[in-house]
Amino acid sequence: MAVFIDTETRLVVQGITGRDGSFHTLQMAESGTRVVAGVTPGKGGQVFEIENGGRVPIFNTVDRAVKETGANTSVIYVPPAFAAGAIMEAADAGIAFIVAITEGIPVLEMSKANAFVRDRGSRLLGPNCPGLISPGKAKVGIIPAQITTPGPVGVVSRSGTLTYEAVDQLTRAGIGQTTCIGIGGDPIIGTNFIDCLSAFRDDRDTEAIVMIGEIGGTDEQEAATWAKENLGKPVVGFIAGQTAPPGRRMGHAGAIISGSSGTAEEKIRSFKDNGVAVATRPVEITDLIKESLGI
Amino acid sequence: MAVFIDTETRLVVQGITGRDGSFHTLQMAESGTRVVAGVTPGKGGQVFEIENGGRVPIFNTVDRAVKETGANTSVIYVPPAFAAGAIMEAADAGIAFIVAITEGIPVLEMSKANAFVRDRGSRLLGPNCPGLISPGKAKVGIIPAQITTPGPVGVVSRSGTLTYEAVDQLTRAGIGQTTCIGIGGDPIIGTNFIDCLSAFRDDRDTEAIVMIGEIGGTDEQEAATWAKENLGKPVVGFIAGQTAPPGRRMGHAGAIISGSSGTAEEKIRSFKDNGVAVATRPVEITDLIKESLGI
Amino acid sequence: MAQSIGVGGERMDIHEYQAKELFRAVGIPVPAGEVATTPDEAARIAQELGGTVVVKAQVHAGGRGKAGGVKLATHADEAREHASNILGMEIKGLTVGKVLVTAAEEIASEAYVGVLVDRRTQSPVFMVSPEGGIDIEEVAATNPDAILRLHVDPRYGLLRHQAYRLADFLYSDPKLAKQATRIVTLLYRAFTANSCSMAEINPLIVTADGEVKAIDAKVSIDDSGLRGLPALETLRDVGAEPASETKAREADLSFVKLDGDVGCCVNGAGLAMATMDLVKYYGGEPANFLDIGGSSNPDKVVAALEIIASDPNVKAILFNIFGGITRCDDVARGIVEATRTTRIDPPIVIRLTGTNETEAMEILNQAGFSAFTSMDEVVERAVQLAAEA
Amino acid sequence: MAQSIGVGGERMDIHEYQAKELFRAVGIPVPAGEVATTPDEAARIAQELGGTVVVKAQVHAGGRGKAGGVKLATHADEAREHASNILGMEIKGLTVGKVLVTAAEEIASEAYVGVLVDRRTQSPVFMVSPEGGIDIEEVAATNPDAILRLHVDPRYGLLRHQAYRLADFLYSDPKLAKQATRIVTLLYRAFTANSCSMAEINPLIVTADGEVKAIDAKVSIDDSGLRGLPALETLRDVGAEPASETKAREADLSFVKLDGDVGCCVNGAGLAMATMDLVKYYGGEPANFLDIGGSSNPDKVVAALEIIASDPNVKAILFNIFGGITRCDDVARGIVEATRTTRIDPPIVIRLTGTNETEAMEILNQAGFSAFTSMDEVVERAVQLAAEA
Repeated sequence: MAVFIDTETRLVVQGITGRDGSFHTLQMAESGTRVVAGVTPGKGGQVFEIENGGRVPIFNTVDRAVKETGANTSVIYVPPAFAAGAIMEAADAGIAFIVAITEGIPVLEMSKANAFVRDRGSRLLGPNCPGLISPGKAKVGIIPAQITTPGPVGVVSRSGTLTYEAVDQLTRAGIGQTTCIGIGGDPIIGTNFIDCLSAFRDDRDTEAIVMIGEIGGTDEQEAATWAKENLGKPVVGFIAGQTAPPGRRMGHAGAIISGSSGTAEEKIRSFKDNGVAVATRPVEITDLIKESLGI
Repeated sequence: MAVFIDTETRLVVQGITGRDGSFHTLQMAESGTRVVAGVTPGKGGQVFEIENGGRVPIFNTVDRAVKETGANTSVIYVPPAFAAGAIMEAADAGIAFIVAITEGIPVLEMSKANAFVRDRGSRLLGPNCPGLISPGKAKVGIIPAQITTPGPVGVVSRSGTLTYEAVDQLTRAGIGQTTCIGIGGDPIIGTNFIDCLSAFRDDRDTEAIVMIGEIGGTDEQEAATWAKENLGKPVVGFIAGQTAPPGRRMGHAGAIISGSSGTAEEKIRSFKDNGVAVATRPVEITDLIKESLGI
Repeated sequence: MAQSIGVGGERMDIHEYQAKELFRAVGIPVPAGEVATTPDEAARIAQELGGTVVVKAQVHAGGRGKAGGVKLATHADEAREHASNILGMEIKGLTVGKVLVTAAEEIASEAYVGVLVDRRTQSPVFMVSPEGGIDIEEVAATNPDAILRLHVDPRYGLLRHQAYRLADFLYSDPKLAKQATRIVTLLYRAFTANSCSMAEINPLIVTADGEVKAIDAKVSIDDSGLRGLPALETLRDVGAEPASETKAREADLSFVKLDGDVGCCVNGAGLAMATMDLVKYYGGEPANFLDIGGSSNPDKVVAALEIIASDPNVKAILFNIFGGITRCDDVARGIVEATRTTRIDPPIVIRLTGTNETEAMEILNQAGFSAFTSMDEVVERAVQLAAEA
Repeated sequence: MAQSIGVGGERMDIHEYQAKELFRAVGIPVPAGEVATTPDEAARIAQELGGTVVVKAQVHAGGRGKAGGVKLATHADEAREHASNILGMEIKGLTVGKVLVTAAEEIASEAYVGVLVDRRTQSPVFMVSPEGGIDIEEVAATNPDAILRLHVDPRYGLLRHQAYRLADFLYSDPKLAKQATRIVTLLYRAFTANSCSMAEINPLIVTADGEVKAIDAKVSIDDSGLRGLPALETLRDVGAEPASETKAREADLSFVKLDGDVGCCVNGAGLAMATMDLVKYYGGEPANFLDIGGSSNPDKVVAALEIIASDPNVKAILFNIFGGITRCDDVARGIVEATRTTRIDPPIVIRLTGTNETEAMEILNQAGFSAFTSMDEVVERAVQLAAEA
């Protein structure tokens, strides 16, 4: 098993003819994902060719893509000015799971788009996230498949490359993953840590979880509290940004300490108070996971 | 028992210092309703005196009224330009049941206000309705209490005076009512026939139901279909507007035949097809109710 | 059950030329044109526009073309001639007082775009069809797949992808779809800004050089929304409605003129309809719908009686009042006052019951009226009086 | 858990006088005034305004008053004098380049009104308090009941009753509440129209004659929203930020200058923070946060190296690249190119792993660099080099 995406995933790529969209469509198809449709307004009727000879039909609208191909998952590679609209279009077309890679969507637009997604009963991952991968089953987004391998660990993170770092180490140590999820670095995102922990709890193949947070907000603290009460599986945590100054944005729009709130210390303390094993350095994550798996 | 309002009702009157609001506040209090607060912006701190020596505190906002008095029900007598806002204010303050008497709220404003009420989990009755009365328990709105009496019949209607006509006849025939509800004559209303039938179904004191409809829309037809499948209690129906021409509004904003849809014939046919006993004249309602009650 | 889409609410229809002004104000492309009330004016406008023009009757009725109310003119004199034929013409009982003279367009294709408030979903709904220029209800009946319906969530308004989806349904050419996306978006803006209950472009055309334009426009405005938009009230064409309805609106009465001979004056819309139905039940024909509302103001009763009595068809007048908030004695006083100040020829029969019924009966008896307490009795009596007259 | 309200997102702070311009544009009453960059200009403005004026330092820092950056002047000469003292002054490390000269108001009372985007509820949240003129976080800590928080549902915007509720919390006098309702409504309009992440009036005053006015204004704009609002980009005060940050923004790099001596160049924000933390772990101090992003563009690597090397504090530079989308060979080429065209004094240590790692190693070896594959190793080495320098 895996969470959010697996072999049942039927993917539509929004922005398939763009630079990023076309590159990653090839990568996703290569990782075994069933890419069933692409969307680019005005290019409906064209075809996107993938390497194994597959031909992905392109539609003007997600609505048509869903009706023609039965797509149930969407990934968004459109420019930030159109990305909130693309998210709403996907939700409106009945897409159940939407992954927004785009960085730089205005926060007030996301506030509205996220409300729309909830009203339509869809789930959004991201924006400003690397997507997710269920190794050997499906990949949606941009996580390099070659650093992953199937196995018993669920990974969830606000970061991209820091996640790759952790996953790469796990894989090199022979420890595979059920699903690796990047929830995104923006202050307003669709799927948070608790959502992912909850999905991992219900996934019988996930035996332990890596949770990688960073400064800004209270998502990690709430997740830790939730985990203590509800999870019943071991969690190894890491927080980036112990040396970040307050009031400055550390790359991610959401990685900012406001006043005295959202510091790494606060989050680490919450992890410890709630039974999450804390790695001081990224390299310790693998050791702690081994311990928690008893290997 | 009764539906929507009873002795637990704690009423706040929005627009209590207006001409209609003050008059009907006295009437409602006289009918035994617990009027716990009034709202008029800018008049917070004043007191509205009711006849038995009671003093109803006035607040600037519904929010304050709820916090200070525990009001759970609201009735709106404010002018149409402010009525949609008043409905949203009540829902935002956590009022569970909102009755809007005001006529003439723009339909696009109601479309939004109704969505807001649903989002907040409240129930709206009306607008452009006479309200409701649970005889001997509580009255919210403008239905004359003296024509009602407690008993086993639930009454629901899109009309005001036509309802009084029917209720008066029932009362004169010695047949009392659990609750008499006017759902309102506008095209967009908060509580429809099915909502009321469903409440009457769950009310163990209601043994038979009078449903008074009129031309326009499909609410009666849907209610009849629903009743056949779900109600399990006898219904007597009446439809006004058999002689109304198409395309003209008959007083109520919602009483209009669009194209060939929403005619009295269509509704009467639907009643008959679904086991609703149809009264040809208002005076027949009482006879048919007697039959259905076996008296 | 068929999915029925109903326009909700009382509404004010406005003329094509007025609707086009609202469209122009938000930026929807419409052909150049002006309205004329005389043949000379029409000729001047045609002259100024140059080229071929269309002269179109401005009435609140469909089927103007079939009735001869829409004509092409290749020069100003021809426009004058057409205007002189069309002005004064009767279309579906309505007299044409104005013509719209617009530049003629070469039409490559015709589509339909409309938006109205749907009472079932309580939200605005768009209907678009690439089959334009004809009645959309006909398309709905004969070729429902040629119509796309799209509900607008009032919390979000019309979203960009939704406007594009509508446009994409109309045109496969991306250039046309782009123009249509903009027009649909602007139509929704005009719809909400003017508190419309319906706004329609039929046909939306593609010109010979690939421009998308609104050729005909139809707009109804939600009467309840007019309060906040006083500028729109000036668009009301009082000449296009019966004088009695204008007078009723001014007196704040709900009134609809009908063809029968039994005048009806009732408090409450539902009771008024039920009273009309009962007139029919007893073999008569109602002359009108009239709801005096919940107020007890005797002036309203006076105005109501005058309006009903001014209809030469009316042979008998019946009052049916259920006093709740309305006080029966107030209504009685109004009747007495009206019959004292104005000569009312048809016989009046009255049913009053409810609040202050006894006082009302006394007032009426003193003035020589007798009154009933049962609705069936009063209606039966009124029908009988009308038949005897 | 305490209810923490966080401003989300990267943002651009603008000056008080600019914020007041945005407020004025939507109709919020602010005192008359103009900005000056010289003492003479300040004197001219004071002359034109007449009466007593306030001369206020325009810097992106709080506590201007305490620092002597806000002064009253009763005539133009005094305004000149104050301006000459304040211009060039340092407040919290920032040099004052502009002063705002505004008419002084007689203040009867001070309140606080602010709105920002709350990440927990994913919606704008208003905070208002009748205790204005002081730091709202202080009020929150000492007298939380004096603050009303109100979340705005983004689907509906700020509704009339909500604006009134906020105003009613501030003022019991209905006349003042009415003015405040309007101001709160307009503030929300300015907030959304300018894609703000924060907008604050502190204090909102009542004047001696009962007028409600915004005396001080603070606005941060969501950088992501600037794209659609190019007019706002001109409000950015490049002089108010370190030159290295301006250069980084122009090169589309995420960069924050810090006080340490180990320069860091990393791909990815999380990895960049983790790298800084590791520098600290091994006993060093990071000189900066720098994320080159997901691109493999060698130009960005060149710009990054130049920005880091231009900091005189930097004693060693470390690269930490995890190649996923970013290709290691591209980064390697960028490093080689930068060191070829620019003289980079501090020693450079490099860790590269992932996509095209082997090719990258080859490129670096040929250019005389050695490279690590472990993050811990490279950081430990960089700290050691900085300590030795």
